[in-house]
Amino acid sequence: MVDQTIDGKTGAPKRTSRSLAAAAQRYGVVVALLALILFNIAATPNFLTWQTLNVNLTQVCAIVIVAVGMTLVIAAGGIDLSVGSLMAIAGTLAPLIFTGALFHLPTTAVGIGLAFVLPVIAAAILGLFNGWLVTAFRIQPIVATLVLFIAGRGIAQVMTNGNLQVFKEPAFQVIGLGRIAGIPVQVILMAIIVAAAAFVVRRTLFGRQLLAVGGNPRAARLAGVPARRVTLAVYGISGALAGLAGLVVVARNGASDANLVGLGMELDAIAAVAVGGTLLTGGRAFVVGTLLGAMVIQLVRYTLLANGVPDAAALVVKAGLIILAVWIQQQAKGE
Amino acid sequence: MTLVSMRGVTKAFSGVPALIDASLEIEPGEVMALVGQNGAGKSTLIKILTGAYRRDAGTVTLSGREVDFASPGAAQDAGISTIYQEINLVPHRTVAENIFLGREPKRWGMIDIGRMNREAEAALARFGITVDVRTPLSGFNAATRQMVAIARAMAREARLVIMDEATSSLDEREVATLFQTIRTLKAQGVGVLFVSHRLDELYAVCDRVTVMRDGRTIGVHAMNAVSKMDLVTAMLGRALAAAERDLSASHGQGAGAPVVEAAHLAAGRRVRDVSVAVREGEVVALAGLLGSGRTETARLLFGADRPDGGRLTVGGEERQFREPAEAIAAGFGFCSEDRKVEGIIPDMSVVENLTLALMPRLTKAGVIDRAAQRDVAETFIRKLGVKLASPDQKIRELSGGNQQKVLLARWLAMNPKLLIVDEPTRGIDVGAKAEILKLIRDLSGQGLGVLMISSELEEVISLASRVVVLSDGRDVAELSGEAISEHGMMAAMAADAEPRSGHG
Amino acid sequence: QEGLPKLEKKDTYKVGFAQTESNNPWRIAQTESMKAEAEKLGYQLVYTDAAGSAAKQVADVNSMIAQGVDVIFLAPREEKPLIPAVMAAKKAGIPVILLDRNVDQSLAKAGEDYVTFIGSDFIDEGKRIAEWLVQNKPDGAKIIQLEGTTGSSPANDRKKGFDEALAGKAGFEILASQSGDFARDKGRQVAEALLQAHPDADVIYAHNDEMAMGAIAALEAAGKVPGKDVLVLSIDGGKEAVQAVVDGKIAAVVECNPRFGPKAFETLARYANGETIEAWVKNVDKFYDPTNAAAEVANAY
Amino acid sequence: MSTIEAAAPARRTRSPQTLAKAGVVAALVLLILFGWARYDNFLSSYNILSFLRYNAMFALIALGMCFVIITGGIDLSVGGVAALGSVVAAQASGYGLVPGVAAGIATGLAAGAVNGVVITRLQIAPFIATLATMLAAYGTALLLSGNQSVSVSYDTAFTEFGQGDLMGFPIPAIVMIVVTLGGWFVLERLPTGRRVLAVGGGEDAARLMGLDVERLKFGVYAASGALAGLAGAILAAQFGAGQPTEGVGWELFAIASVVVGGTLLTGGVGSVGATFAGAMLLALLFNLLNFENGKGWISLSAYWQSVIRGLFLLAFVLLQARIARTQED
Ligand SMILES: Nc1ncnc2c1ncn2[C@@H]1O[C@H](COP(=O)(O)OP(=O)(O)OP(=O)(O)O)[C@@H](O)[C@H]1O
Ligand SMILES: Nc1ncnc2c1ncn2[C@@H]1O[C@H](COP(=O)(O)OP(=O)(O)OP(=O)(O)O)[C@@H](O)[C@H]1O
Ligand SMILES: [Mg+2]
Ligand SMILES: [Mg+2]
Repeated sequence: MVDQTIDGKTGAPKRTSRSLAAAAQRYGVVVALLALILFNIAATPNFLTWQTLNVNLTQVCAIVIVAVGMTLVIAAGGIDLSVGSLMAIAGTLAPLIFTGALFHLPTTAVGIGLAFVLPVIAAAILGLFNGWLVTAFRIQPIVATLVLFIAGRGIAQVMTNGNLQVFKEPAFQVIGLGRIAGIPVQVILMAIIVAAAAFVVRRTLFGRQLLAVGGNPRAARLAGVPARRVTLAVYGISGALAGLAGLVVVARNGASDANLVGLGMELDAIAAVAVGGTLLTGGRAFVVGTLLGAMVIQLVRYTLLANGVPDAAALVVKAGLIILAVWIQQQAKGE
Repeated sequence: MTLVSMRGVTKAFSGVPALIDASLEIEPGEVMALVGQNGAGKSTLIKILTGAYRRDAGTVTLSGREVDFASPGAAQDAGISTIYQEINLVPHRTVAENIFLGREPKRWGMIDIGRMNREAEAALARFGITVDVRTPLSGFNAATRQMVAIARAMAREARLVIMDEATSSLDEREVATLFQTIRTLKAQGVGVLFVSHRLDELYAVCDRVTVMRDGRTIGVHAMNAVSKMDLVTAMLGRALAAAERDLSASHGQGAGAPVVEAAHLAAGRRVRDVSVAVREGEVVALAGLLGSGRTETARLLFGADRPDGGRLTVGGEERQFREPAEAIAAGFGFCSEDRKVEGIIPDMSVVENLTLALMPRLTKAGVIDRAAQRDVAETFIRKLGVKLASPDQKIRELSGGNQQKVLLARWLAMNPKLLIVDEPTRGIDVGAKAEILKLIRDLSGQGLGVLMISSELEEVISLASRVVVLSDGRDVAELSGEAISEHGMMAAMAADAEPRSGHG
Repeated sequence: QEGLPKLEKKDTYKVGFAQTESNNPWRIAQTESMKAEAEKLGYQLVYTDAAGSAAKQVADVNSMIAQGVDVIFLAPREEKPLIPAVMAAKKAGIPVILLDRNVDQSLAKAGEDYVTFIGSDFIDEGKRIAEWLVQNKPDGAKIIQLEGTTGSSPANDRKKGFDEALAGKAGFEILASQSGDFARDKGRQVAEALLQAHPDADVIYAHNDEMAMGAIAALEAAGKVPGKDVLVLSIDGGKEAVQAVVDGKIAAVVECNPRFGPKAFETLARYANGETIEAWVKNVDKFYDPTNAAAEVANAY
Repeated sequence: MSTIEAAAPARRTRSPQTLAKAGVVAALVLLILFGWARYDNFLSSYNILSFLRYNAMFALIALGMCFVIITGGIDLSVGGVAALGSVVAAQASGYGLVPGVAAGIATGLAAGAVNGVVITRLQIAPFIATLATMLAAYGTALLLSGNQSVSVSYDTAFTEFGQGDLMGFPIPAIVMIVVTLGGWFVLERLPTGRRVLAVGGGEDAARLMGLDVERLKFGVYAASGALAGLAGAILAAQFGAGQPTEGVGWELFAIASVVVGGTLLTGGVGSVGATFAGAMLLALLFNLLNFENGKGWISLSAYWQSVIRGLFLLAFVLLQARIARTQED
């Protein structure tokens, strides 16, 4: 039979085929990751240690957190170039808040609390601004987010006149340096975000709607999907996650540099999304793939560093590996 | 010599066979019909012939020479001109460019724009269409775009012209013009492959018919030697049940309370003044010529576009829908005429597409109830006889007609109060069409209000209890009862200038 | 000084300052210093920022020429690509004073094409830190080098001076040398990876303070004690770094003072007075190590 | 035979693109007038000529980007390719002007061809493919140059290509004008141009209409690469050095120019003239900011400049969106 009509008697629904397909999608990036790990075990000195894992996990956190938001934006048919600048804004705001430079603080604890919340909210609002440009004026996402890509970092720099803020505030730096049961807080944060986003995409109405908007916005709207609201929300989430990543980065360094926090992050995040198997054309999202994609990129960077590949050559190798990883990923999908 | 001969053609999509040992033969100067249920493999066979898909096995010969086209371009160069099922043109480019893309008239290597426009105008004039060929195609409606695609195919010297459901968005006048052209081609010795689900058309223009079922070619008949009934039976593999055949049952009485009343709707240049009401249990048809504003009226009712003026009363309350979501919440459903652009989410599965509008009702605290979702999907897949490999298949892998069924199911699953259907049976095979029309009638019998737009008068006659005729964005007549006849409607549509009949 | 445009003596000048970039504390301090000095003297400062592009810096200088400034302070991003800017100013009759980096001497000469170069010697900075290391760790060292932005001249020169001074010295081995982009976060990440691959390293040499601070964070995260297990060496000598020397976290740092304002404007005044300016107005850079850091920390920029 | 009257635009309206084009030109004129009124020497021949000399590179890159974006793609590699082109051109400059420039163009062409192959053969999204090429181009440039600027040869006429004049007009500006006119001709008058537009309007449709989509796409990436290589040669000649670290952010400048010129990033429409005007507009903004800094006693910091540039872009795309919107109704 060419086609089969599923009816109650003959056609038991193939429940597994979807998760199998999903597994196959991820297969490519897993292959790439395993190959890298094997290569490192053979070639890189002292690779198989907990500290290596620790170093790589903590270094990949910020990219993953941003890339999860980017995955959602891309799945909804957009792209967000402003993430790096939003990181800078959040990262600049936080120390301004807990040092009391911005407004008077009743107690330090309040300051710390606000320093976690307000910058993320600010970044989320700027993300919503991106979404507003995209939905209300139908400005294309690359251009809409280019505005904050350019102006956002300027805003962060203006806030401190470009100056570095150095601080030592253990209660705040928990987010970058703390550990719970020996696991770095930022890694836990990353795991929670990935798990939550994966759940949202696969199991919730919002996830379904964002994929519909990314797959065919006109059809989605006619099917009653609140396309504008979904798009707004997605950019807001991306902004908030970028803000959070900004906090992690400055906390980790005990210093906030509006000029550099998140610089180039948009490209790293987009690359992670692509290596993870999410098409840049929208309509599909593989959150776990993004996690693995970011790890591939991180591990490539680590491998090149640890093996003393000169920076210039490393750029060439990295370029080749990104193409290779995306290609493997597509082959695995059978496309 | 035989013009085209395809033998033993086999094709599978990721393991699922779409064609199994299919064959097709066309003689020069012959109009060959290709029929089969939705998903039988007609479009796939055509795409293999034109090099859009590569076959897994089989031979194709053109005028006796074996060919294997690597791309549609290669087939075109070999003299095969094709109108694909989903209109494939470039919306941002002008009409003239669309007609001549790939073989623009040149002078000294440059495009001769003046000549291109003149020739494009002439090519369209053959079909009685006068448009400004310098404007982008995207401004035109489906029917005009279809005519542009036809003009494109005809404007090129060809040995073989393929028309995959080229008539599905045309009304009778344009179809008649098209047939005229086909006869001219035939006289010139050009072969024509003609796919259509409207069987009457086949008898009007075709010489022979090839019947496909489930990916196989199951028979070739001379057109005048096979009865409609036999053809249907061959396609479906069974006889059409009496109830399905009988579409001329009594018109519903439309006794219920009004579901929606629109008064003096206006929007832009397309809708100037339209009043229409639908009551519970009533099927109202919007009739009119191409571009008369039917689709636009439907979109206004559904909140897909904003009206400039007029009133909308829903369940006795005046409403203004800003978004389709609000209309849906009020119990409306709308099945668009353009399934590719406004219907399917191509990369989503059939289940997800089918339940998209219903989804908010299938969630608890934002989390999807997957069992309920699957139940709904399976129920409707069964009810409408959607042919597919698995409900988790991507909808874009389904044949056109089966996609249409899934989209109808999307709205039927909502259990709406008012269903607006724009060309609901476009591209649907006879068996399924009968099922769908019957379903609509049954549902209206249970109190559903239906507003339907159809270019097939037969459908309108068999279903509608009232017909509102539009012309140039105004309602110019309302017919009911005995007045709903082919003759009555044609007369009302043609007589734009006549004073409006007393209503609204 | 033949061929050099003259500078008239006036009460106030319209002065151009073509900055390279403003994305690091050092540059920001330099700009601040120039602005403050101009304000103090009541001069009008036309400030441009080339955002790290040598080409844009030339265009910036051209727009200054178009605006008719009296004199141009140029902090050239690179040695060769800024030559056209120097020549264009000369042709327009505007004297140019170079700050902190020089231009290629085979193509343009101080005293001929531009007034003078004020600044330190990046190669010398690398050399001084290497010499300190050889003196204080005579038994040799296993070194990780955190380079500045690949292709930038301070990175190239600080590496060159350091590598050359150590060449041939027995026991001194550079295990790894990678770019940390002059940035704290990147420096930390690179140091983390390199320390993992080379646990035997006992010296980290960073091309600027920011990366040195990143390296200290990496060491602490890896459970090592900076100053004890691993010596950290740096260049720039900002306050944070000198304080780190006091705290024992940085072993030694060469100063590279960004406060060019006073000396730059003083040179301008001398030139306007008709004095002959030497080809290289050398900045005297301090050297901080545990012996003097505590005393000097208050003076660090 | 019955005649069906146009079922669409009855009155011949000007398309949104035409209006956007008019918008960008109007904005350009306004900015120039503003500069003329506010600043001394703004319209001095010195400023105009050095402005054109410097911005020729950006106009060339924006032109290549325009073609790429018309096909619905994007080319992030232009900055890196220009840097690489400048290094190679500088290294070849000892053989003379023509070999130097040719080497730069050929290098860019090769990089563009790599983009084209990766995108059409490996089916990798342009964003990712060209991102990788950007990294690789910078890496190669650094490797070839030993991490340093490469001096051009002053023994040959090579530097004339960037620093010379022809009848008192900067040579890079002449190159820019000639190439832009050529681009306009290809897009508007040659079948190839129309086909490129068709590919952007709908790839599947274009393929079914018999166009060789792969070849056209390959062509635009190769062309974009070649133009970036040419810009690199100008860079080397104008500043006397091949610069492996130059070009950062050029791709965004080019994309913004194309967009300000009213081209949709989704492909299918685009105008060479408007792109050129867009590039000039954005470049003018930098020039104006430099003049503004010369006005006040307290200069605008670089940070405020980026905020202002962002706001300007915002204002402009909002204006374009408004134009597009009013046209729809
Ligand atoms: N790209 C594809 N991927 C997977 N399956 C496909 C693809 N294209 C077609 N099919 C499958 O091949 C079968 C034949 O489809 P085809 O489009 O040829 O049918 P058709 O006879 O033209 O039907 P219709 O009358 O509805 O147009 C269908 O089962 C369809 O699901
Ligand atoms: N301003 C517009 N720009 C682009 N497309 C439009 C515009 N207005 C209407 N359309 C499209 O043109 C088509 C014609 O719609 P209209 O309601 O005028 O005709 P109709 O009577 O439904 O004709 P048809 O038989 O072709 O469906 C619709 O598909 C509509 O979406
Ligand atoms: Mg079909
Ligand atoms: Mg219609």
